[in-house]
Amino acid sequence: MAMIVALSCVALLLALAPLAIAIGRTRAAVPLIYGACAVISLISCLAAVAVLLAGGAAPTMTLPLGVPWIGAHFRIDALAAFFLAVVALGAAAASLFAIGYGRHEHAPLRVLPFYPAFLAGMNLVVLADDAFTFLAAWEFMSLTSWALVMAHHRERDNIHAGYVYLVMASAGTLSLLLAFGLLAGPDGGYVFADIRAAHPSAAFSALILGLALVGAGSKAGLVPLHVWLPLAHPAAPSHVSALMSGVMTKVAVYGFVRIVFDLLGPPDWWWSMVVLGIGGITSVMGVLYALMQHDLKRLLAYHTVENIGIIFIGLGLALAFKAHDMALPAALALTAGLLHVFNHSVFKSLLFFGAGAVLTATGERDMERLGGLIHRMPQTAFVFLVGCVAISALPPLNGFVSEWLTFQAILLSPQLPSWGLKFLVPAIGALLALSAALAAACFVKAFGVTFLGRPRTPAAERGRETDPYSLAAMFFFAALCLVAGTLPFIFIDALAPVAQSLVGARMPAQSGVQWLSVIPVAESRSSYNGLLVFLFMAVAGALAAFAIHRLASDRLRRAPPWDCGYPDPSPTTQYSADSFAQPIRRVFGSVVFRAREHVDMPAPHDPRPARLQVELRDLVWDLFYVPVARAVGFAADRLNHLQFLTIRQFLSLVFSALVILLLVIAIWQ
Amino acid sequence: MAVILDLAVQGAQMLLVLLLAPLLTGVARKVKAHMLRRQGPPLLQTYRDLVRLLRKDVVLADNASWLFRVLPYAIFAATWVAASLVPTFATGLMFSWSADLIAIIALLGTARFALALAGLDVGTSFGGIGSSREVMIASLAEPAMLMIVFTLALIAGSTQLSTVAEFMQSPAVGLRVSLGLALVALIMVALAENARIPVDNPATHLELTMVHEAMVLEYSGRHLALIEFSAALKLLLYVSLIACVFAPWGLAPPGASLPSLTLGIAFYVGKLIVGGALLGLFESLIAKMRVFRVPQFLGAALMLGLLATLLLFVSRSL
Amino acid sequence: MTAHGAIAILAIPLLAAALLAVLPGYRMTARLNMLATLLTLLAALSLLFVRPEPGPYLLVDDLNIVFIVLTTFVAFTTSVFSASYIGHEIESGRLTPSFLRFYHAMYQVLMFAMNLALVANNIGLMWVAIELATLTTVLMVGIYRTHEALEAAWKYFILGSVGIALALFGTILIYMAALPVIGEGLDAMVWTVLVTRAASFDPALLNVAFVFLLLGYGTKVGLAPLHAWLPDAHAEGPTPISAVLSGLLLNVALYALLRFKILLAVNPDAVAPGPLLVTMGLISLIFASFMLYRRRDIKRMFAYSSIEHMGIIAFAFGMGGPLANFAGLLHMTMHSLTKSAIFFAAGHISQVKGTQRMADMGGLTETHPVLGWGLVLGVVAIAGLPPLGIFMSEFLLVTSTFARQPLLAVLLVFGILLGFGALLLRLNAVAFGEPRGASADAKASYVPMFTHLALVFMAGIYLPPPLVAWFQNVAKLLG
Amino acid sequence: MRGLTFDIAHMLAGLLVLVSFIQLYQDRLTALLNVFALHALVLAMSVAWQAHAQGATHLYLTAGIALTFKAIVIPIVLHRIIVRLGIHREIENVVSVGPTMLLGMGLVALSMVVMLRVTADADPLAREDLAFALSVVLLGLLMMVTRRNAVSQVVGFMSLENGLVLAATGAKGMPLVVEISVAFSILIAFIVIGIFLFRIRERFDTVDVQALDRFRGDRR
Repeated sequence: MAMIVALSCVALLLALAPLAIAIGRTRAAVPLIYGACAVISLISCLAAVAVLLAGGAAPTMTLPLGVPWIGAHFRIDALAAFFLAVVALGAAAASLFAIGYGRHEHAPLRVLPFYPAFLAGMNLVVLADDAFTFLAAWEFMSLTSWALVMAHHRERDNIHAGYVYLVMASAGTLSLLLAFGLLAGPDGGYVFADIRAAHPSAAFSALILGLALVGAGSKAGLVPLHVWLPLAHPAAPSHVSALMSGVMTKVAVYGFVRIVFDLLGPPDWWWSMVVLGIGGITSVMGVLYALMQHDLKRLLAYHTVENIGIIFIGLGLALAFKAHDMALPAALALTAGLLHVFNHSVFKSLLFFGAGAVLTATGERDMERLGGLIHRMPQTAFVFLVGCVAISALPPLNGFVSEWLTFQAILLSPQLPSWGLKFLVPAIGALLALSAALAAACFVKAFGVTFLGRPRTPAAERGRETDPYSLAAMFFFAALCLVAGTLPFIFIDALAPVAQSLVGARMPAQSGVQWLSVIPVAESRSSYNGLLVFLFMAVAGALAAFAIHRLASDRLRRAPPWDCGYPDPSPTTQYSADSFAQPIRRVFGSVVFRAREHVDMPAPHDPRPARLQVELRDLVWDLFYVPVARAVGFAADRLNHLQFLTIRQFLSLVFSALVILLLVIAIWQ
Repeated sequence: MAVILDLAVQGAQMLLVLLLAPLLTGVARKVKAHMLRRQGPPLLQTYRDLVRLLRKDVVLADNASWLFRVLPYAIFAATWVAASLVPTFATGLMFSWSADLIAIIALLGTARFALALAGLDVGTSFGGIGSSREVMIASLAEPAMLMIVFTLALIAGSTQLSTVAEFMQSPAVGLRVSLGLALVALIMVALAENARIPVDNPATHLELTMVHEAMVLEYSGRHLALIEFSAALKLLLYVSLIACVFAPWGLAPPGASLPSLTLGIAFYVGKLIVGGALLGLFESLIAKMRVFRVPQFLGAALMLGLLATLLLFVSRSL
Repeated sequence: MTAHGAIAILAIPLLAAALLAVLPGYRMTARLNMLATLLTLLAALSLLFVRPEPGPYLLVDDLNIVFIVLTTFVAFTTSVFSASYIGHEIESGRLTPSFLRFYHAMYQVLMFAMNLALVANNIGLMWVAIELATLTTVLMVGIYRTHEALEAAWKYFILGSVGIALALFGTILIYMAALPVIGEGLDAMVWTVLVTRAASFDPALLNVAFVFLLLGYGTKVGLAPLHAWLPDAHAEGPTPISAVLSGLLLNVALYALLRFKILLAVNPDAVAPGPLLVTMGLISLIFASFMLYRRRDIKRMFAYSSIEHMGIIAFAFGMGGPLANFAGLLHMTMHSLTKSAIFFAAGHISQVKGTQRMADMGGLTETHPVLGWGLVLGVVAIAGLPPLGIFMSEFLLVTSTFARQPLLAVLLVFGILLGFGALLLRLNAVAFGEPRGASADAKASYVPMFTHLALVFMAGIYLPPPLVAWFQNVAKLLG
Repeated sequence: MRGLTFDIAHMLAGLLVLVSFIQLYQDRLTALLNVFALHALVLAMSVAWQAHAQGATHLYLTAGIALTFKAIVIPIVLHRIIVRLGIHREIENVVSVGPTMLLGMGLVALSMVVMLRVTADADPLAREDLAFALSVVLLGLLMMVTRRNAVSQVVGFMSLENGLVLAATGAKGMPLVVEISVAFSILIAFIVIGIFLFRIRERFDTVDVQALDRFRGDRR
C-alpha cells in the first residue's frame, strides 16, 4: 500500500514536469505546480512515516522497466522509509516556500519543469532496490538539479558552477558505477537482494568502500570533493538551494549508508578510521571555509560541508563499533548520525529559506551590503535566529541533541580494542568540539551582520517582510527545530528499526523514561532532558522579567548610541562580515588558507585612503583540481596537433599500425 | 513527602547560587584590593551595585531592536539554569540529571551566543570588536573544556556531574596525571570564560583591550544588571564545578538529612570563599596578555585537555 | 518464401536514384526522396515478419535485421530533415539545382549500397557494397566544392580507398583460408557456409586476414589511428550526410567487422579478436575525448564524439560476453539515433547562425528554445546521462567489465568522463549564457530530431521484449 | 611440368616485387609512370600465367583488364595530366631513396615471415604468390607514404591494387565477383581521382597534396 502511494507520488511528480512546460507561461503556473508538489510530497512523507512506525515486512514492488531481464525493483525498508520521510518533508516545505518565492522568478520556464522532476529523482533514489534504478535515479537527480542551477544562466559564475557541478556529479556516479560493478559481479546480479547474498572478498570490499566514499562523498560534499558544492548551491534559486543543501546531500548520505552498512556485509575495523578521519577534517574545514565567506548563501553552502562531516563522524563511529560487534554503541552512533541527518535537513532548509527571503526583499546576497534587517523583517529575523541557534548546536534546540549523542558515542569508544582507534577517536572528538564552537561563531556572524546593526546600503533599508507562504514554511521548520530539540525521544525511537536492521541492535527505548528525558546508555552515565532545560530557561527568564518589572523599574528612554563617547553615524564604521571573522582568520587562516593581509598605509601627507587587502587561497582547489585541469589541457594541446597532419602523415599512421599488427602476429605465432 | 523535600532542596540550590554569586565576586575584589594595599569595597558592595542598576531607567540606543531587550533575560536564564545544575552542596538533586556536563557547557554557549549577538545589535564598532574577539576566544575555550569533560567522563565513567562527584569522593579514584592536567586546563579555561586576567580585564574600559565590556557597552539599567549578574553566576558556576570535581568533600549524598545538608552548605560557602580568594590572589600576581596571545594560551589548554584524554584512552578502557 | 523483402530494399533505392537523377525541381524531388526511403523502411519492416531463406548472395538473419531496420529508419528521418535543410541551402545559394539532383540520386545510391552491404551473404559482395558506399559519400562530401570540402573529400577518398584495399586483401585471405576446407568456387565466400566450417580453417591465415579486415573496415568505422578522414568529412559535407555517416555508415562498417569476428570466434585456435578490438576501442575513446577539448567547429566536435562512441562500442564487442555484447548493440543503436538527432540540431543551428564556429553561437536556449533544448537533450543523451538509452548501455558495459578487468574498466570510465567534460564545456557555452551571433528564427522541421530523442528516451526507461530477445540472440551469436 | 609452372609463377611474382622496388627508386614523375606501366605489364603476365596454370579462363580477362587499363591507358593519361600541370620537375621524397629501399627490404622480409609461416600446408604456388602479393601491397603503401606528390601517391595506390590482383588471382578459383570488383574499383578510383585532380587544378596551381593541407579543419 505504502509502496503504491510512494510510487504514484513519484509518477505524479514526473507528470507535473510536462504540465509545467505546457502552462509555464501562465500566472497560475507557479502556485499550481508548487502547490501540487507540496501536497504530493506531504502524502509520500506520511506514507514513509507510516512504514517507519508500523515496522514489519518492508513493502516491495517490481516494475517491468529499466534493465529488461531484471526490471525496476523498489523497496521501502526502515532505512529507506526514514530517508524518504526526510526527503519528502524537505520537499514539501520547499514547495510551500516556493509558492511565494517562485513569483519573483523572472524565467519560470527554466525552473518549473525541472523542480518536480528533481523531487521525483530524489524520491526514486531512496526507493530503488536494484543497482540500475538506483544509479539512474541518482544521476537523474544530478541532471535535473544541474538544470536548476543553470536557471539563472546569464551570470558567468553560474555557468562555471553548473559545469563543475555536473562533471563532479558524473565522476561520482561513475565511481558508484564501478562500485556496483564489483558488488554485482561479472554476470550482473544487480538486485540488492542478490548483492546482499553475495559477499565480495576483503580486497574488493575495501575497494568498494573507497569507491563509495568517492561516489557518495562527492555528492555529499566531503573534503576534498566538496568544491562544486559552494559554487552550485548558491547559484540555484533559493528553494532549490535549500533542497540541494538540506535534502540532496542527505540522499548522498543514504547512498553511502546503503552501500557500506547494508550491501557490503561485515566491515573491517580500519574502514572506520578512514571514514572518521575524512569526517573530522571535513567538519572543521567546512566551518572554517564558511567563516571566511561574506556571501550569505555561499556561507550556508559551505556550512553544509561541516554538517556532512559531523554525520560521517557518527557513521564512522558506528562502523568502528560494528566491526568489533559492539552492537549497542554502534546503534547509538548510527542513531546520532541519522538524527543529525534529519536535524540538518530541517534547519539548513530553514536558513536557506531565510536567505531567499532576504534575497527577494533586498536583492542582495552579500552580507557586506545588508544589515539591520531585523527592523524591517522581524518575523524572518526571528525564524532565522531560531535556525542559527539550532545549527550552532545550542540547547534547547535540535542541533544540540544529535551532537550530544555523537559525543556520548565518542565517550564509549575507549572500549574499542584496536589501538589506532584509541588514538584517533579523541582527536576526532576535539575536532568535533572545535567545529561546534566555530559553527556558533559562524552564525553569530551570519545573523549579526545580516539582521542586526545598521543597514549598510539603501537596498538593505528598502527590505520588506516576505510573503505569508514563505513565512509559513519557515515557521513550520522553526517549530520543528524546537519540537525535535525538546522531545527528541520521538525521533530517536522512530530511528530504532533503522539501527536494528543495520547494526543488529537499537538504542534503549526512550519513550518510557520519566520526565521524557534521553538516556543513551544508563541514567547514572549520562542523560539530557531538552524539555526541562527549555522549561527552566523559560520560567527563569519570565520570572526575572516579571520580578524586575514589578519590583524594580520598567522605564526606558531612547537615546543615540553611546559607543564610548564618539559614535560615528556612517554605517560603514560597523563591524563587517570580514572584520568580524578577522580574529579567527588570524588564528586558523594563516595555516588553512595561506591567508595573507597586505596593509597599504599612505604617508601622513597623502590623502588617499588606507587599504587592507586580504588574500585567501583554497588549498584543496590549488592542490587537487588545478593540476588536473592543467594536465588535461596540456594533453589536449599536444594531441590536437594530430588534427593538422598531412594526408601522407595520416597514411603513415595507418601504415605503421598495419606493420605493427603484422609484427605482432608474426611474433605471436 | 520525599518529593516535596527534593523539590525544596532543588529550589534551595537555585536560590543559593543566586544569593552567593555576587558574594564570590565581592570576595575576589576584596582580596585583590588587599593585595594592592587598598581597603577595597565592602563584600556586599556587589549586591548594592546590582540593586542600584536594577532601579535605574534603561537608556536604549535609538536603533536597538527588540532582540536587544530580550537577550539579557535569555543570557540570565541560561546562565542561572546552568549554574543551578552544578552540584553545590549536595549531589543527586531532583533535576540534576536533566542536563549533564556537556549540556551545561552548551548552555553557557547559548548564553555567550546571545551576548555576542547583543554586541552586534546597535551596530557600533566597539560592540563588533567585543563580539568577534569573544567568539574567537570561545571557539578555542569550548573544545578545551570538552576535552576536560572527556577526561572526567572517562575517569568517572559518566558525564553526569553528580555521579562524577560521588565517584571523586570514593577511594576508587587514585591520584592521576590526567586529573592534574585536566585541573590546570580547567583553570585556564575558567579564566578565559569569565573574562578574568590574564585573558580579559573585568575592570577596564581601555577600549582596545576589552572584550566582555565592549560587548555590553550599550547596555544600561536593569539590562546591564542582568548581564553583570549572569557574569557573577558564571564565575560561581566554574568555581563550584572545580570544587565539586576536585574538592568534593562535604557534599551531601542524595536524600540526605537536613543536618548533613546544612553541613554541605557550610562546606560550600567555605569553598567559594577560598576560591574567590585564590582568584583574587592570582589575578593580582599576573599581568593581562595581548588579545592575540590568548589563542596560544587557550591552545595550550586544549592540548593539555587532549593529552589528558589521550592518556586515559590509552591507559584504560571503561 | 523467396527474398521479396530483401530484393525490395535494394530495388527501391536504385529505381529512386534513377528517377531522381533526371527529375528537376527540389520540392518534388525531395518529396520523392522521402517517399522512396519510406517505402524502403516499410519493406525493411516487412522483413521482420517474413524472413527470406538465405541464398548465396542475400541473407537476412537476427544480426543484420536490426541493422537493416535501423538503417532504413534513420535514412527515412534524415530524408525528412534533408528536405527542409536542402531547401535552405538552395535559398542561400550554396547548392545549385543541378547539384541537388546529383545529391538526391547519390543519397539513394548510398541507401542502396548500405542495404546491400547489410543483406549481402557473400563477403565479396559485402566488400563491393561498402566500397560503393564510400565512393558515393566521397562525392557528397565534396559537393560544396569549397577548399575545405574538397580537401576533406580528397582526404576521405585516399584514406578510404587504402582502407578498402586492405579490406579486400583480408577478404582474399579469408577465401584462401576457406579454400582447402570448402573447395574452390562461390561457396568459399558465402558467409553462412563459412561460419559453419570455420572451425577447421587454418587459424594463422585467419589471424592475418583479421588484421587486414580490422584495419580496412576499421578505417570506415573511424577507429583511431585510422580516423583521420572522419572529422573533416563530417564537418565539410552537407549535414544530412554527416548524420548518415555518423548514424549509419560507421555502423555498417562495424557490422562487417562483427561478421568476421564471429568467424574468428568459431575457430578455436585463431587469435581472439577481442584484445585487438578492446585496444583500438580504448585508444579511440581516450584520444577522441582529448581531441574534443580543442574543437571550435560544432559539427567537427560531434564527429569526434562519434569516434569516441565507436571506440566504446568496439570496446564492448571486444570484451564479449552476453552483457557486454548486449551493451554494445544497444549502444550502437542508441548512438545512431542520438548522433543523427544531434546533427539535425547542429545543422539547423549552423544555418540559423550562418556559421559552424561555436564561438559565434551562445544562449541558444534563449534565442531558439526548441533548437537549444533539443541540442541540450541530445548532448545529455550522448553523454550517457539517464533517463536516456545510452546510460543503460554504459551501465551494463562498465559494471560487467569492472568485475572482469578492473583496469580496463577504469580506463573506460576515465575516457567517458573526459569526453563528458569536453562536451559539457561546449554545451554550456553554446546553449547558455548571453546570446551571441545571428538570431534569425529557424525554419526547421523538428519532427525527426524529437522522434529520435523520444525513441532514445523510451529505450532508456523501457526496452520492448522482442527487441531485447533479438539483442540477446545476437549477443549469443557474437560470443 | 608442375615444377616449371611453379618456377615461372614464382619468377613473375618476384619480378613484380622487383619492379615495385624500382618504382620506389624512381624520383622523376615521367620515369615513375613508365615503371608503373612496366609494373602493370608484369602483373598482366603473371595473371595470364596463373590463368594458364589454373586453367581458369576468366583470369585471362583480368589479365586483359590489367594490361589495357593499367599498363597503357592510365600511364598515358597521367602523362597528359602532368604535362598539363607542368610538373616534370624532380619530386622530392620525404625519406631519401636509400632508407626507403631498406624499409622496403624489411617489409618484404616481414611479409615472407608472416605468409610462409601461415600457409604452411596450402599449396606452394598460392603460398609464394600470397607472400609476394603482400610485399607488393606493403611496398605500394610505403610508396604512398614516402611521396609528397599527389600523382606519385596515386601511382603508389595503384601498385598496391596490383598486389591485390596478384593475390586474388593466386587464390584458386576465386569467383568472378572479385575481378569485377577489383577492376570496377580501380576504374572508379581512377575516374574520381581524375575529377579531383581536375577540380583541384581549378582552384590550386598544383596537385601537391600539401597545398590541399594548407586548408585544414579548425584553422579558421
